[in-house]
Amino acid sequence: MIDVLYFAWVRERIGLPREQVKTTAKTVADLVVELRSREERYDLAFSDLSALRVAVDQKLTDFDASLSGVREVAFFPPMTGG
Amino acid sequence: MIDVLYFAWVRERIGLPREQVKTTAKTVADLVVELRSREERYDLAFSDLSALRVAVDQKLTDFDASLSGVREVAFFPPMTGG
Amino acid sequence: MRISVQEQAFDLGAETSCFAAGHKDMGAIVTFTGIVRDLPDDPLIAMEIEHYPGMTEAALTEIAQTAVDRWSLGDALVIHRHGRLIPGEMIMMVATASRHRKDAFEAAEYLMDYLKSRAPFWKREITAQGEGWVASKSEDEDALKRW
Amino acid sequence: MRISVQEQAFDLGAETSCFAAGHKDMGAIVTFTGIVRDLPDDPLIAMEIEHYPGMTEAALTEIAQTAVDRWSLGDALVIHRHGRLIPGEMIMMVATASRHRKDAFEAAEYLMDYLKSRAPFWKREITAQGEGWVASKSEDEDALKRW
Repeated sequence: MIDVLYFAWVRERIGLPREQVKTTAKTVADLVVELRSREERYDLAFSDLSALRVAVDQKLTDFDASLSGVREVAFFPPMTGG
Repeated sequence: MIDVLYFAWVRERIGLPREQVKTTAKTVADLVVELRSREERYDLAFSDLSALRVAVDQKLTDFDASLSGVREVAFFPPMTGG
Repeated sequence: MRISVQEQAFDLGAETSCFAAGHKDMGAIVTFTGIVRDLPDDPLIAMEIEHYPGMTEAALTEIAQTAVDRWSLGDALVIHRHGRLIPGEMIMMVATASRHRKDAFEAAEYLMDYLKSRAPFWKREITAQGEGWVASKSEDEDALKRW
Repeated sequence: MRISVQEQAFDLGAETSCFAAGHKDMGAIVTFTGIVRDLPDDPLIAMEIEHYPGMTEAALTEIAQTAVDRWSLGDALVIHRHGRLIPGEMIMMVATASRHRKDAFEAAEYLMDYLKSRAPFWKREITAQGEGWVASKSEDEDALKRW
């Protein structure tokens, strides 16, 4: 089980801030494929990966990052701090 | 008559902060020649012009600046503000 | 080094004064403060800042530690608010203390460039016409190339 | 724009807070503060700052006005002390207000670079071993070439 978190408009499109996902995905990209196949709202939220960023266990990473031993994955748009 | 001011070590070498000078010098450089011929302390203070800066009527300028209509000339080392 | 992610307002004067007073062995202190702009003709009613609790603090700490190491800073401070802010309110501040002004300036600019695009904050603008997420700017991403 | 050449200490917190509060239409505020370094092993007893009354104010005003024009600043503040200061005391501060962080940073750096070598101040260090005028640094003169 992995905690999957969504922020900003990703959260709004998917309609929830976090959920537990049972998955055998090996990478973040695999997880995205699984999520997109669930429902249209997921498919829409992940339709343009270039507009998304991902953090694995609270560290920014890439979509080809491994999920081995991972507890938390977060998807969000590019950050706008400062 | 021109007010001539000295700051920092120029003031210390010459031994006074300001004086009125009666001069027919056309430029700052001419004034420096006149001052150097006065006494050794002046000669010493102005021995290395590259170590000096000059302001005419409170504006930084060069040693070839004209003294026409000028009321105040100041000599000092490179500034160390901030 | 102090990192604070908080909902409540901070006192810029008190924070700046306290930071500087703690670093009398440093010759140069630089601060940057970000404010929700309050423009007479601007339709902005409020700005809402979402963040990623846990990761935010870790990301800010890493960014600040990198700056401290790279510029041999005496200290660094980062305060960043989240929640709902109205025009005129301060969003965040950074402060750097160094022996030399160039290092204090560069480190503060580095902190700001990384805070903009590498700390998990997302801004949402609420106007009379509607609401929307603030888009990231390509110039903010480009700014990172300097470092 | 405010320029102050003064002997008495200033309150960095109050000045910073007041400057920022007056510019809520600007998104970015940068401050720089210079401090007489207070180092445990430093023989420095005091720093004396001489200046050129009349010209100092004019030079600072011109430097600040150039920065305001060049970076379209909302405002700029320069406070510079003269007289005798002890280690740990603040010598001077500048503040800039701009719509964009890059402009606020650059303008503050410009102010500092010009204050260092184009404003008529001269520093003298008093140590247990003796006294001496602080020599200007070639790197400070070089810094002006950037602008």
